[in-house]
Amino acid sequence: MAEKKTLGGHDKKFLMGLLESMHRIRAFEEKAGQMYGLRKIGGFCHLYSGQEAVAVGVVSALDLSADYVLTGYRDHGHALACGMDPKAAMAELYGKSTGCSKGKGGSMHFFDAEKHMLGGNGIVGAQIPVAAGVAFAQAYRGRLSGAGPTGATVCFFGDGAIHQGAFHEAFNLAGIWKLPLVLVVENNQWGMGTSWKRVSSNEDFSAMAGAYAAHGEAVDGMDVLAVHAAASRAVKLAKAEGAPALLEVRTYRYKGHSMSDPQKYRTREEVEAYRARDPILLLEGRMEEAGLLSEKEKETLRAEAEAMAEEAAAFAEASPEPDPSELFTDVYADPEPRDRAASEETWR
Amino acid sequence: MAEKKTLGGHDKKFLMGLLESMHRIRAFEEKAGQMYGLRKIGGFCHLYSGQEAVAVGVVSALDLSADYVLTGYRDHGHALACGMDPKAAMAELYGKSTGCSKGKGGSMHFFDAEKHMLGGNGIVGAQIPVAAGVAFAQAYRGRLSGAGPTGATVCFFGDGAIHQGAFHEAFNLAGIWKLPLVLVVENNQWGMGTSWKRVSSNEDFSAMAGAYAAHGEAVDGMDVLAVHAAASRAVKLAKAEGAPALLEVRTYRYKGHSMSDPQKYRTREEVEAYRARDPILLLEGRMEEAGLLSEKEKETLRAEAEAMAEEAAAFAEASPEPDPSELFTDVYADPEPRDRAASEETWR
Amino acid sequence: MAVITYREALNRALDEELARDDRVLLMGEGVGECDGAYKVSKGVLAKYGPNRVLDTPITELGFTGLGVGAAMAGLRPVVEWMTHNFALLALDQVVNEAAKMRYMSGGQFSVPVVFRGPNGPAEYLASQHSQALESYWVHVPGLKVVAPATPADAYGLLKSAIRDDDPVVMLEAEMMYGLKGEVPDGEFLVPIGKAEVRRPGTDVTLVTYSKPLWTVLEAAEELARQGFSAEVLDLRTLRPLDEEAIFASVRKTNRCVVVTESWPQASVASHVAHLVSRNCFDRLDAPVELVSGEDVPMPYNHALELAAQPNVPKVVAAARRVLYAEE
Amino acid sequence: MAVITYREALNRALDEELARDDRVLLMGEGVGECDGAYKVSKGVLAKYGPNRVLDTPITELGFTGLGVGAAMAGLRPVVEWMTHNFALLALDQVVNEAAKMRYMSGGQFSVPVVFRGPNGPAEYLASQHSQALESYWVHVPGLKVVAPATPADAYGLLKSAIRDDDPVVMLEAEMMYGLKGEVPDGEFLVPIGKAEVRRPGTDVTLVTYSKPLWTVLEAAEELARQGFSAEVLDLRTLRPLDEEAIFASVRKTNRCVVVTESWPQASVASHVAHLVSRNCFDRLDAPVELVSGEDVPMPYNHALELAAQPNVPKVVAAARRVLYAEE
Ligand SMILES: Cc1ncc(C[n+]2csc(CCOP(=O)(O)OP(=O)(O)O)c2C)c(N)n1
Ligand SMILES: Cc1ncc(C[n+]2csc(CCOP(=O)(O)OP(=O)(O)O)c2C)c(N)n1
Ligand SMILES: [Mg+2]
Ligand SMILES: [Mg+2]
Repeated sequence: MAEKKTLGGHDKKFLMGLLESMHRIRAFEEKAGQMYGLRKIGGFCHLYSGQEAVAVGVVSALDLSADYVLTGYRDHGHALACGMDPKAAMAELYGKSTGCSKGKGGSMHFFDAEKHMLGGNGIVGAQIPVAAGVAFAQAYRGRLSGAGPTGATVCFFGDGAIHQGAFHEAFNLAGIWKLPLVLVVENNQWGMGTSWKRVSSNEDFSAMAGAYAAHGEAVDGMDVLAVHAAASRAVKLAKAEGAPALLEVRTYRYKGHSMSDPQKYRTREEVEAYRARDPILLLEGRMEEAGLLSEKEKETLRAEAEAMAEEAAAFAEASPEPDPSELFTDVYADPEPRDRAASEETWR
Repeated sequence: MAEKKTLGGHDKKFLMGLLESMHRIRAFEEKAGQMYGLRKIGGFCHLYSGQEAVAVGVVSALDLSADYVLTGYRDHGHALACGMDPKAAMAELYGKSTGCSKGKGGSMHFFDAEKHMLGGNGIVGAQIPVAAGVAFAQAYRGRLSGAGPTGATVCFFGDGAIHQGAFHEAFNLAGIWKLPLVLVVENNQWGMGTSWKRVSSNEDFSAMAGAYAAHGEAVDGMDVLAVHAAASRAVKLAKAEGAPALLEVRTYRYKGHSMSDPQKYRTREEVEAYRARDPILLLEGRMEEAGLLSEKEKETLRAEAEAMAEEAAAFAEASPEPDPSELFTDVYADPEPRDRAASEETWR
Repeated sequence: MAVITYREALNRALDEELARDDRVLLMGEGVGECDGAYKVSKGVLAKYGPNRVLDTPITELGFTGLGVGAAMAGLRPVVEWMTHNFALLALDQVVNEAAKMRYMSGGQFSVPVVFRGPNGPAEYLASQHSQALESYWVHVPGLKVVAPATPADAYGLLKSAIRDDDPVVMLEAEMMYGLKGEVPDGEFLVPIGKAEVRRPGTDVTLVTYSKPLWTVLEAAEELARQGFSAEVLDLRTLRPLDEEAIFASVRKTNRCVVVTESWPQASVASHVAHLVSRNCFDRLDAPVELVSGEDVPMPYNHALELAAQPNVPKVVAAARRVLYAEE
Repeated sequence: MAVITYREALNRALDEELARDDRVLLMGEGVGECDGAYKVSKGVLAKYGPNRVLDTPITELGFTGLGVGAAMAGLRPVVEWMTHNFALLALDQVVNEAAKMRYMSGGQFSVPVVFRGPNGPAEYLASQHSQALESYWVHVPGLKVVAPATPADAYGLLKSAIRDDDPVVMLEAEMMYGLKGEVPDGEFLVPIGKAEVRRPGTDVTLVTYSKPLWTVLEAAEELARQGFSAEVLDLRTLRPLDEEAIFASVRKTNRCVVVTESWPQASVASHVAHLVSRNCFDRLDAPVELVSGEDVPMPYNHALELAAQPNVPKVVAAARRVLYAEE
C-alpha cells in the first residue's frame, strides 16, 4: 500500500474539507457584499472575509453532534463553517421567510438549532455569558450521568469584546464551575475604526487567561492548521477536565467593519500585507507543495464555491417575504392572542 | 540632640496617629453595634471591626487635600479614617438631619465632600468605575495644566467585588488613560457567607493586575505599617506616572456581614485566630517593644476613643429628625416644584 | 390546608420542581451553603447537591446570561437575584438575550428560565436597595412577569414559571417572606396571566399587586367603615395583563385607583390606569387615580422612608377622591 | 438663520461648549479618531485634543461610571453611547449612581453629566439594535431626559444639558442625523422642561416627541385634507414633563392621541395618556389613544419592521377614532 501523503499529519480529505469550507465562506461573503451593493440586503452586514481560517480551523476541531458554537454579529462565517445551508443564510440576509431565522434575525442573528449554531448576537460580548451557560448545560448533564461533559462549547468574539465585563464574569464562572468552554478572541486588530492597542492596557490577550488560572494561547489566525491544532488542544482540555481556555487568534478583516465603513483609519498597505498571507492562499500553497492539490482541484473548489453562492442568491431572490402575521409570532411559546388584544377592542 | 525613636522609619507622632485612628474606628463600630441592638439604628449596618489597618494604613499614605477616597457599603471605617466627624457619622446611622448625608443615605452612603470622602456605595463593585472617573478628573486637570495628576484616588472594595465586570472595565480604562487610581481589594475572605475561594478561579488577586499590565501587590492587612508602605508605593506610582495599581490586602472582619448575620458559615476558631493578630494589638505591641508607647498612653487612647463614640451617640440621639419636606429635596439641583406638581392639581 | 409563610411556599415549590424534573436547577448568591439571603432555598443544597444548587460569585450579568444559555441548551434554571436592585446589572442579558431569543432565531430557541428575588422597599435600606423595578420588565415583549402577593400564589406561580417555556421574571418582597397564609396541601399551579378579586365590592375598584395588596386590603376595610364598598383586584401577573378582569371590575364599580410601590412615571401602574381610562371611558364616573411610591430616591430615615411609600391613608384618600367624597 | 442638519447642530453645540468651558469633555466609542459612529463629533478631536475627546473601549458600564465620577469631581463630561441599546449595560451606573448621588449624599454632590446617543429603530437592524428605550430613563427620579426632534432643539437642548447641574439623558435618532432645519445663527439655549406646539389646531391634540414628530406632522397634514384640525405638541423634554402644555392643548381640543416609537407597556407614552385622562377628565370627548411601536421585538425584514412602527395611516386612524370619524 502506498504511503498516504499528509500535511501536518492531516490527510487530503481533511485538508480539502478545510479549503472547501474557507472557499465557501469567501464566496458567500463576496456575493453578500455584491447583493448589498444592489440593495437586496440592508442594514449592518459584517463580512468575514480574511478571517476564514479562524471559524474553519476551530470548527474542524469540533464534533457538532455534541459541541456548540456561539458568536457575535460577524456570524456568517461561523454559521457556514458549522454547516448551515448557504441558501438559508443568504435568504436570511434578504429577510425572506426561508431564511435561517425566518427573516426576523438578519445578518447579525443567524441561528441553526440542528447544526448546533446558537447565534448570532448583536451586543458586543453578550454572547460570552450565554455560551458559558451552554457549556454549563454540558457539564451539568455530564455530572448528572457521571460521564463527564457531553461536549464543549466554543464562543467567538472580537478584540473589542474582551474588555467587556461580560467576558471576565463568564470566564471566572467557567473557571470555578469547570465548564467546557473555549473562548476564541478573533483579534482582527480593529473594533470598528479603533485599533485594539489603543483600548487595551495589555496587548497580550492570551495572558488574560492567567487572571483565571486557565489555559491561554496565542495563535496565527491566517494559518488554518495552526488554528485547528490550538483549538483541538483547547477542546480536548475542555472535554477531559471541564477546563475553560482562551485562544487569542490574530487575524484580519479585509472589508470594512460593516458595509458602510469608509475605512479611513487604516492604510491600503496594511490590508495588502495581510492579503499576502491570505488563509486560503496559504493553505493552497502548502498543499500544492506537499503534492496534495492540483491546479484543477483548486479551480474546481473555487468554481463550486462560487456556484454555491450564486445558487444561494437565486434561492433568496426567489423566496417569499414573510407573511405580515409573522410580526406577532415567536414572541412567546404559546401562540395565544397578544397581550394587547383586549385593550385593542373597540372601547365604545 | 537625642536620636528619635522610630519604628519602620516612622516617628512616634505618626504612629500614634495610626493607633488613634484605628481605635476610633473600633470604638465607633462597637458603639454602632450596641445602638443597633437598642434599635436606634436599622437596616443593613456593615461593621468594619478587624479591618481597621486597611483604611488607616491606606489613608495615612494620602494627602486628602488633593487625593480622594471611594468605597462600598462597609464605609464607616474609611469615612472616619478620612477625618469625618464621628458625630455626623453616628447621626447618619440614626437617620438624623445632622448626619453626614442628612439622614438620607444611612450606613451604606456616608459622604463628606470636604474630607474628599466620595461615598459610600451599595451596589457591589459599582464604586470602581466611579472612582476611575474621579482619578480621570485628576489626570485631566493635570494634563490641562501640564503639571501631572492633581492627586490620586483610592477605591476600596471587597473580595466579592473583584469578579464584577465593573472592576475589570474600570481597571482597563485606568490603564489605557493612565489614571492615578489605586484599587484596594480588602480580601476579608468572605462575601456575606461565601468564601472567596469558592467563587474565584484564581486565588491570587494581585495577579489580576497582570491582565492590565499594572502594578499588583499582596499585603498583610493586619499590619498597618505594611499597608501604609504598600499604599505609599502605589500612590507614588499613581502620582508620578499616572499608573493604576492593585493592592490585595488580606484582612478579616470580626463581626457578621451585617447585623443580622448568624455566621454559621465560619468557626469561632477562625475568628479567634485572626483576633490574635488584631491590627491594634499588633501595632501596640510593636510600639511598646520599640519604647514608643507607654501603658498610660495606651489606656488614654482607648479611653478617648470610647469617649468620642459615646459623645457621637449622644449627639446623634439629641439631633432632630429631618423635616418631612426633606423627602422631596436634593432630587435635582434646582429646588423647583416636583414634576408631578401639575398632575397633582385637583382635576375637578 | 396548611398555613405557611411566603418563604416556605416558595421553598416547597422549588423543592417539588427540583424533585420532579432534573433539568431544573437553582443558582444565585449564597443560595446553597447559606440557604439564600432570605432563606428561600433552605435545605435544597443538601437534597439536590452542588450540581443543581449553585452559589454564584457576585456577577449578576455573568450568571444571568449563564442562565439564559443553559435554558437555550435545554435546562430550566431558576436564577435568584439577591434583590431586583442588583438585576439592573444584568438587564442587558434579560432584555436583549432572554426576551428576544425566540423571536430573533425565528422560533428555533426557547429560553425557559426563571429570574426571581425580592423587589421594592424593605426597611432602612436607602436609595440603592429600595427600588420597585417591575416596570423595567413589564416594558419588554418576550418576558412574562409575575408578582404574587400571597403564599399560595407564590407557590403556584413559581411552579408555573418554572414549567413555562418563556423567560419569567418573578417579583417577591423582603417584607413578605414571613407573611403567612393558607396553601392547599396537594400540588397545584396558578396560571400565569390571571388576576384575582381579593375582596368583592361595588363602589370603587382598587387595582394592585405584590406587597401593596395588604395595604390596599386594609384601606378597603377602612373604606367599608366609612361606608364605601371597595373591590380589590390583585393582578398577580403583570405581563400578560389580565385586562378583561380589570375592565370587568371597573365596568361594575365605575371608579378606579391603581396602587403601586414603584415610581409613577412610565410605570406599569400608570399603564394600567391608561388602559382603564381608555377601555372603560364611558363607564368611568371619575378619573383614575394613581397611588405610587413618591417620585424620589428612597431616603434612609425611617419616617421619610414610610412617607415615600403608599399607605392606608393615601389609598383611602385617593378612593374618596374618585368617590367624590373628599373632606 | 442657517439650514443645517441635526448632526451639524449637535456638532456645533458640542464645539461651542468645549470651547466655552474646559471642564467639558467628550468620550465614547470612536468619537475621536473616527468622528463618532454617526459623525456627530466631526473635527472636535483635532480642535480639542485627546485629553478632552476620548475614544473608549467597548465597555459601556465602565466608561459611563467613569463619566459619573468625573462629574462628581467637577468636570462636565458628555458621554456618547453609540446607541441607547448598548446603554442597557450601563443602566446601573445611571440609575444607581448618577441619579441618586445628590440625594443619597444629602445634597453634597452634583453629577453634571450628559449621556447621549441615537435611540429607537433605524433600518434593517433587528431586535437588539432597534429599541426605543426612553421609558427606562423617564422612570427614574434624579434624571432629566430630553428628546429633541429638530436641529434647533438638538443644538439648544444639548447646550442646556451640558450646563445643567443634574445628569441629563439625551435621545437622538440615527434616522434624524441627516434631517435639515433652520437653526438661528447666534448662541441660544432651549430650556429643559418646555414642550412646543409644532402645529396649532383645534380638533385633536397629537402628543409626541423625537423622530415620530415628523410622522405626526404628516398625519396632521393628511387630517387637514380630511377636514380635521390637529394640534401637534412636541414634548421635547420627557422628564420633567411639561404637563401644563399638554393639558392646555387637550383642554382646548378635548381629544388626544399619544404617539411613540417605544413599546406600549409601562411606557412614557402610556404615562402621558394616563395624565391626560386624569387631569382633563371632564374635558375629554373620547378616550386617549396610543399609537406605539408594536409590542414585539423588532424584526429584520423591512416590511415587518415598518409594520412594527407608528406610521401616518396608524396615526390618522387613531385620530379619526377619537374624532368619532371611523369608517
Ligand atoms: C455593547 C455594544 N457596544 C457597542 C456596539 C457597537 N459595535 C458593533 S461592532 C463594534 C466593534 C466590535 O469590534 P470587535 O469586537 O473587535 O469585533 P469585529 O467587528 O472586529 O469583528 C461596536 C463598537 C455593540 N454592538 N454592542
Ligand atoms: C451588585 C450587588 N449584588 C449583590 C449585593 C448584595 N451584597 C451586599 S454585600 C455582599 C457581599 C460582598 O462581599 P465583599 O465584596 O467581599 O465585601 P465585604 O462585605 O466582605 O466587605 C453582597 C452579595 C449587592 N449589594 N450588590
Ligand atoms: Mg475586531
Ligand atoms: Mg469580603
